[in-house]
Amino acid sequence: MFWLFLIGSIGLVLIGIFGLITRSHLIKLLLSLNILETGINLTMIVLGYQNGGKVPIIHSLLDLTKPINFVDPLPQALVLTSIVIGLGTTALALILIVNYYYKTGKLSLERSENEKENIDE
Amino acid sequence: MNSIVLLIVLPLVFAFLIPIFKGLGKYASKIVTILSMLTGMGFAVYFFITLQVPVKAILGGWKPPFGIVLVGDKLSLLFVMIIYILAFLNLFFFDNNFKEHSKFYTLYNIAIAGTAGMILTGDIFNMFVFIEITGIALYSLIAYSGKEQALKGSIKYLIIGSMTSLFLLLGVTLAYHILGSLNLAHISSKFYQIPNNLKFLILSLIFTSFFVEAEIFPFNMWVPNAYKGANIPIAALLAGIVSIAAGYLLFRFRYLYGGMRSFGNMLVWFGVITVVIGEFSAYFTYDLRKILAFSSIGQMGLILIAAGISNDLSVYGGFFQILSHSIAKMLLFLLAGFIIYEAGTENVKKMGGFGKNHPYLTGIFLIGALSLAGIPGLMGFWGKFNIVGGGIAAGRILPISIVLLAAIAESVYLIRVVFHLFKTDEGKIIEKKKIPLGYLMVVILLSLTIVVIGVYPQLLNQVLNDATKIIMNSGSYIRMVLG
Amino acid sequence: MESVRPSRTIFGILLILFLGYAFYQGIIDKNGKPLIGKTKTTDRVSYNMIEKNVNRSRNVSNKLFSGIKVPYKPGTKNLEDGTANIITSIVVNYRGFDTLGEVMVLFTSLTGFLMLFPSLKRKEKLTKPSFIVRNGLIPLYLITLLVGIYIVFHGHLTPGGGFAGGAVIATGLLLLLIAQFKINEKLLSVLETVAGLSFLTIGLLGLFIKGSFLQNFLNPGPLGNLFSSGIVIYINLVIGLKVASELGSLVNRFTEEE
Amino acid sequence: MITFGTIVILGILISLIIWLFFRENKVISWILFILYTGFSFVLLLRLYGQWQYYEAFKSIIYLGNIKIKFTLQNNMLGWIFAILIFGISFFNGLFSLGFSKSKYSKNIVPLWTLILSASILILFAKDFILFFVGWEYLTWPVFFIVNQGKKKFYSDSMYYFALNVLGGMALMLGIWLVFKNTQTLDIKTSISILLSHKASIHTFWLLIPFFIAFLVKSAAYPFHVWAPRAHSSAPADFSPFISGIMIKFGIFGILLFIYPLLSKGFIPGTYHGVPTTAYFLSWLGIITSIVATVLAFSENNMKRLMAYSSVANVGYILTAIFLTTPLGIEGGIFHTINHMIFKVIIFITLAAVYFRTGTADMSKLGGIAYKMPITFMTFLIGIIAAAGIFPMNGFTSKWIIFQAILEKHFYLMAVAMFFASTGAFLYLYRALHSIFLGQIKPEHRDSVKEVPFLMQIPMWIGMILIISIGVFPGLVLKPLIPFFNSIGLPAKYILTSLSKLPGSFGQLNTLNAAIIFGFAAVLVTILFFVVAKHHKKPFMDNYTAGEDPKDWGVDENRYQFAYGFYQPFEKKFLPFFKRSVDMFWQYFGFYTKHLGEWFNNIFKDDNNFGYIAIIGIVIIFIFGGFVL
Repeated sequence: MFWLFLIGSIGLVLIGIFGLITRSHLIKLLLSLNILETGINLTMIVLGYQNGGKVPIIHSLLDLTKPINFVDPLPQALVLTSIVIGLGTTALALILIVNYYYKTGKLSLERSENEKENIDE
Repeated sequence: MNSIVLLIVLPLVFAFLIPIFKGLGKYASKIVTILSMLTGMGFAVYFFITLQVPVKAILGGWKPPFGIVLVGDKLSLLFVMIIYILAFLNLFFFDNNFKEHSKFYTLYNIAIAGTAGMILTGDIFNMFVFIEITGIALYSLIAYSGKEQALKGSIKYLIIGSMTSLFLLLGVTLAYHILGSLNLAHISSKFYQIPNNLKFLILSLIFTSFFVEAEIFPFNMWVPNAYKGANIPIAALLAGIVSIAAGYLLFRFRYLYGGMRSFGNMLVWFGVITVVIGEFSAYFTYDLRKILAFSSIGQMGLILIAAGISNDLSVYGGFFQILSHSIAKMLLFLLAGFIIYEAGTENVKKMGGFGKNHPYLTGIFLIGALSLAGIPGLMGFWGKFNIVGGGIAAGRILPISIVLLAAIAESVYLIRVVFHLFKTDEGKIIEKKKIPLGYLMVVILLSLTIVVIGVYPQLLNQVLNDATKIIMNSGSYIRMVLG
Repeated sequence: MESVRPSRTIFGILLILFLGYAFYQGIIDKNGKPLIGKTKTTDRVSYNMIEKNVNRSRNVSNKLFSGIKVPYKPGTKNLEDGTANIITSIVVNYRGFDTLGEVMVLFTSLTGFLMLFPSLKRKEKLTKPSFIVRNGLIPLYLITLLVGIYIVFHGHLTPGGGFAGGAVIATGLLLLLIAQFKINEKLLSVLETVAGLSFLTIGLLGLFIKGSFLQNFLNPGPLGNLFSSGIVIYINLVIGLKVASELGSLVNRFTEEE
Repeated sequence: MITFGTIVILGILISLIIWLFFRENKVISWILFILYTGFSFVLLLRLYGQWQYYEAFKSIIYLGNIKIKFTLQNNMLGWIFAILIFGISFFNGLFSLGFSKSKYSKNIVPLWTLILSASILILFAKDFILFFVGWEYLTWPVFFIVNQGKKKFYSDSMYYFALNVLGGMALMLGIWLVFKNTQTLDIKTSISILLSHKASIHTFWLLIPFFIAFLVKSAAYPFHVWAPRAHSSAPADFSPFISGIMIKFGIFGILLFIYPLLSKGFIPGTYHGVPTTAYFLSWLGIITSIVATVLAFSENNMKRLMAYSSVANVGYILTAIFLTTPLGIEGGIFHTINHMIFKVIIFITLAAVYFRTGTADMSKLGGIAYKMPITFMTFLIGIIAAAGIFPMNGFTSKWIIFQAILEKHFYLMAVAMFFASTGAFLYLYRALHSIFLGQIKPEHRDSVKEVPFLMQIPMWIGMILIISIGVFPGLVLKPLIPFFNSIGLPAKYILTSLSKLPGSFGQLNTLNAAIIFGFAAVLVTILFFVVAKHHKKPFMDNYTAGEDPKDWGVDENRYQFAYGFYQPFEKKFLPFFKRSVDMFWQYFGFYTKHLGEWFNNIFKDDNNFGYIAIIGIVIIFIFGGFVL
């Protein structure tokens, strides 16, 4: 199971990277980034996985007297942080793209033909 | 000394206070920011001066490998102190196009808190969080000017920065998965146990993120756009303050890659490529801001080389380089702000006449430029000189030779800018404008620092030697944090 | 608008194949056996967090850190951290500083968002909501609010916490916006600031009372009780407030009219 | 009294004071400059004989683990250079004080004093760091002096700057290479440690950066391109300094560091008793002088021509020094000093011409000998010295150099050098003819007159020095005897009286020769006045030998010798020499710029950023070696 999950999530990461390489549309770039992020988050969860592990919530105090078989809770806590950071980044990226669109009328960073550097030569 | 956490928390408190006070007046948010930086500076100076032995600030009351710990030694507190001083001085910028905005100052405070956090924290996941805080604040600050270039730079920075910090996260998680800890000291105490290829994977993933902050070549596409488009104080912030934190991280992670020559090689060659590309690009362009941006890239490349070589001399030189670069680059950006404002253009060739209007200011520009070029007697010399020495002592003669060749281009384009400022026979006579007093004081202070430390490097010698020992000797760090 | 170059696609495929291969090469040893997936929770710092004997564990040596297993007596209050949900315990307590950073990230991106929000406002008016929407959404809103508050308050016992609960509450605010109720943005920003400052204040109180930032200065009660985890519940509350007000003001900004 | 520290700090202070307060007032600046140089000269004079004298900085600097205590140590070689530098600068300052009244004058005093204080660091440094500090401060102020803030001089000054920065960087590399091999930054100690090492191939590499640094500074063959450009662009009263003093620092460096290593067999292998490396470098000196001579043939700008002459003389000096025989060193040092004197004098006369006429193009000059007789006299004596003709000082040192070459039986080298010497005579004569003889230009007929007395002082002093050293070479060589003893010059070569030039083929008594020469000169003069029938011609009577001047591309009413004076020579040699090195450096700059453009385009393509970053990550992985 561990390896299946790992391959799946790393696959998501690679798909995200593929998007970042091949696309130039800004929204698509952002989507690729989100896919990449999801992939990384899943990888983190996978790396904290224990075979046959339980949800790390102590239901009764007896849980603590038995040998512990929780999945590792720490990566999950990290993922929580990561998700929130991803949310913030995405919101900011969207507003940057909107600003850029209002400024230039484009949704890609490609330079148009009539646009030229005024100084460099 | 758990109170060093104040260095991170205080600007955050002030950042939250700004929305409350912003209604009180036109300059309320700026005054709050000045207060914030002053208190932060006061605390940083106090902590730095009273520091006898390295201290750790345990957060939440949990012991180091379990909870998060802030580490204040001579090195990190020095850097935090300089960040606060520079951030305070940066508030005296001059830019007539700039309008007040309370949110801008909020973000400024957060960015400073983020860089301080990056430096102080002893926990690699926490470091990731602070990198993100700094990054997000910077994306917004860069885009604030609203210029197309700034937006481009911001978007590029955001996408590359987020991508690489996700890689960093993957690296951190892998390290945690293998070694079971997130504490830098704890990881470095056990890092030797794992095989080389896994070590390298983890380090590569982590360093990609540092490379973005440190403007290393394949990850620095955002730099010219951002420096060209952003407001001058933000460009100064990027060049002067963020680069300090990035450079610091490169050296601090020597605890992990210290013994790996192949990884050091990789860093050296990336640094060489960065230096070459930065310096030659700057040599080509005549846009003042872009010249400074590319020069920044080149200087950061040199710092990466120092980190890759990582022997006594080069680490010492690297710290000198970080400090001298940030001070000199900040000075040059502040001057460039005034020059562009007065000349009304960013083309270096059209700035003739500025030297006639403001000879002393141009002289100060010369000081900054020569310091960047590594002329002796100025602060930049000792950094470059020692990095070259360390590189040769480590037997890396080829990369060092390439860097020195690129340094010729650097000297040429920097002195070219000064020439174009001083030139008298051509170019329109630009109208003389008044220099604000506060701005002048800051500029003089920075240039005096460059000269005084350049002539008396002993002033920094003791503390930088201690810092070098801290970096070279991971054992004492580990004992200090975990013991 | 977008041009996809075929050569770039092929090259991209090669690149990601290479990256995948590199990752694979990074995690295997010389014999081709995987290096990851073998370590157990017991080798990690989280083991002590689950056991809740972080500060009682032996001093950490260079090699090992797993401490002595403290025999745990059920039913006592003698818990380091009375949080039943270990994830919340880690997020808010053991690694509370990260959460502060997380809150700051959210705050930063919202500030940047609001700062950069284009001054151009929407041209066309919003359509008026129908009677059903306007009146039917109110109970729905109340229910959502209740659920959100529940999630916030029970974050240390069941899955959930400040972030999740705050997001649910913000959904409720979104419902209000759909029904075109005006939300006082000033109030939201004040709430946000107050929440942020309270978080820092709780941290600083810990610093001044117990000597460590964000330290639990309240008594952790018996496991499983509502008020059982010291400051965790309050931090959850503050985070919930902050997330709700931030996300609320974020969605509110989109409905602004000329 | 603390000599070196006083000179250095006083120089920096005066530089600052002048820049801050007297930027507009050239007269006060030059007076301060004269006072400074005179004062320093007197201070330095007192140090003769006190070779153990040293000054140490109070503070100690630690770089990494290296402990550095900056020390300035008096030494014979440095002392003689310093005395000449400050003496010459003093007289140069007198000249400049007069020159400052012209509109061509710029206030270059702040930068010049900075250079002078840097020169003290170079000459007396005990460790490499101080040496390097002085070296860099010698480099960059000259950039601003050469271009004077003028756009048209920018590219010329950039040639100077880029090449000299190359030298500086090479020096830095070399210093650390030495450190790596010796673990010390002290110059003398490092030499002795290096000599005690077993020689290997690495040691050769160690010297290359130093060669580059010193050869660039002294404008030797592949790096000579900056010299003519810098000379022609620099203010007329600064060119003497460049030629007379600046390029000698390269020679000083060679004498200081490279000569002790090479002469003691640091690099294995000898050829006729001369280390092989040094032998090839001797030939480099010959090549330098030949190339410079040929290039000087066709030069129209008088300052550039004299700059090429300086390059040629540097070639002689290098040849002499790299023979690594005591006699060669003696000749080299002696020629260095002589060249300092006569080249400064020549450039000062050129500055005087420029002062009155405002042009440096020889084609626009001519016939001003009668208007400026003192200047003409000085120039004449200067070029006679430069051509190495008895009884001027240039002869004496060239005599020793020839002796040194012949002592080693390098006949081909001697022939080549003789060729260069003859060439020098040819182009110097052309300069004399074009500037001072021939027909005066109409616009100069009334405006040009002799320079004021203040500006004549250096010329008189120079004439006296040139002739007296020519007749009594002992004036220079005798005080240097301790130095020659220290390098092991055999007793037979050491001067016993003021006027007996030593040599492997016996001594030449310059005084006797001068007396004979003087008789001959008197005789010829009498004959000239008695026998020669000379008559005055009207101004427009051109002696064009029946040819129309238009065919020569010359102004109708004027015949000029500046163009095509030595056409056969130019046709034979020039195309090859002119193309090769100049083109190389030009293309170097050109391609550097293109490289920059190429890199810049990476940043300009906005679509590529993610793609390139991913490639970067891939490269990181590849570098790690765990993938491929």
